[in-house]
Amino acid sequence: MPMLIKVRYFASLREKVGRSGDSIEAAQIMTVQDVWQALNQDVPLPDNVLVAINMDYAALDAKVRDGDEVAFFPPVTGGWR
Amino acid sequence: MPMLIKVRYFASLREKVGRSGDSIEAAQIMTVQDVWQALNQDVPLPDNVLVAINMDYAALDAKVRDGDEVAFFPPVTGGWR
Amino acid sequence: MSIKICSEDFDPFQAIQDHQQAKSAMVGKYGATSIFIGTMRDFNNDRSVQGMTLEYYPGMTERQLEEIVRHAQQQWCLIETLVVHRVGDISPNTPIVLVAVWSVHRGDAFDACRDIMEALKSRAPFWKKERLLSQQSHWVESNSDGYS
Amino acid sequence: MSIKICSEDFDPFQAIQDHQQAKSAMVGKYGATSIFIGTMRDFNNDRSVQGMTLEYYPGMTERQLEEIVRHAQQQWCLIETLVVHRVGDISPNTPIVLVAVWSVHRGDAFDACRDIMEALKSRAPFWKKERLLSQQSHWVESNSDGYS
Repeated sequence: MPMLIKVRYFASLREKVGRSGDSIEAAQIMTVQDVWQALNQDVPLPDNVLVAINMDYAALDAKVRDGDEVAFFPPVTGGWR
Repeated sequence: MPMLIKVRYFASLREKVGRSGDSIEAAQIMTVQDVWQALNQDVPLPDNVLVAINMDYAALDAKVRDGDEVAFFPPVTGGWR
Repeated sequence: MSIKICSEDFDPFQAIQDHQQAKSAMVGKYGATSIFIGTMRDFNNDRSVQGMTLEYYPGMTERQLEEIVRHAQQQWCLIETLVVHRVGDISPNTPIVLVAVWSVHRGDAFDACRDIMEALKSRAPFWKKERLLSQQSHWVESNSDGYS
Repeated sequence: MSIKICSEDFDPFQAIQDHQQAKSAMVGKYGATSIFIGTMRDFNNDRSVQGMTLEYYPGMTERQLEEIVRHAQQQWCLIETLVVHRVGDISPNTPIVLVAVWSVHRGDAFDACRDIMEALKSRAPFWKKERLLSQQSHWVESNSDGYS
């Protein structure tokens, strides 16, 4: 039974990949990094990228589960100094 | 020519001496401590007293000049914690 | 604790007063209120900034702000905390972020307010895109450190 | 810089907004506002406090507050500073002191606001007499340290 993973991109990363989100069906266990590579073969994952699984910060090698929402975004920047 | 010194007391010290101020004519050079002793012979100067000359903090052995305003008061306490 | 994300301009002083009125149990209990307001300036690194857009991650941003405030509540003795953050298109001289902390003693309010601001700056998912007078716009890539 | 001694109740939020309006050159220049409000509580060391009287030294108090703010201005990069302090008979749940600091970066505003509060607490000539529910009143003899 394939797993369904929802993917979201924010800010400059959203503009870079040209989409705000994706869906991916995974036949085997994937890490966050695997998800990126499957969806963005021609865009290398930026060094300083941040990742969240289900709205909590996660590591690039964290495993993704069925129904998870995975988000990729650049370092956060508030609106003031 | 005698010097005229104005003296003020605040808060608990004002209540202790029973006056809010004094005037004293000094024939010779006096320190802040001399001024207190001349005016309050029966009240020992409290250990933690603060002193100002002309509204600037001063030491007990600071010399007082003609026309000076000398103030004695307890440690300061703001209205909040 | 109250966490608000606003897509319209907000009045930080009204927000504080509304919060104090809503939480009537606070009356007479707090001695210290420490407040920080971050406001959009009209200059930045010598280039004239016309405005900016603040993107966020609905759901995650609120969750992270709650986590930050909860962490502060565990570290200091706080009575109430209010965080309001603006998102979307923002004009210069407009409030962007408000943090208000009420406590009995001033040390707790000062420390917690600052800690929340620093944590918010590094962990809350907001991304800033500046629009310059030249009509160019660009994503701002890093924050300055408030302690330096 | 603006230093005010009030013998009547004041609204800290109105005072801040009035100051921002009066100093129109500030508009768009500040990114950070750090505010502290000290409020009279209705309890203190487990004895019910009915009210208090804050005595001051007219002339010297203002001069010491100016000195404290001037010292902060030399240490940090500040745009504006407002200090308002209540004196006289004060009821519970009433603002006693307001310190508001405007700067470009938040570190300066945070540090200066706190420094001013700590200096004010130890050097500005105010003396507090508490009135208890028992109708007794007494001079408070020492301050707590905000850092502890």
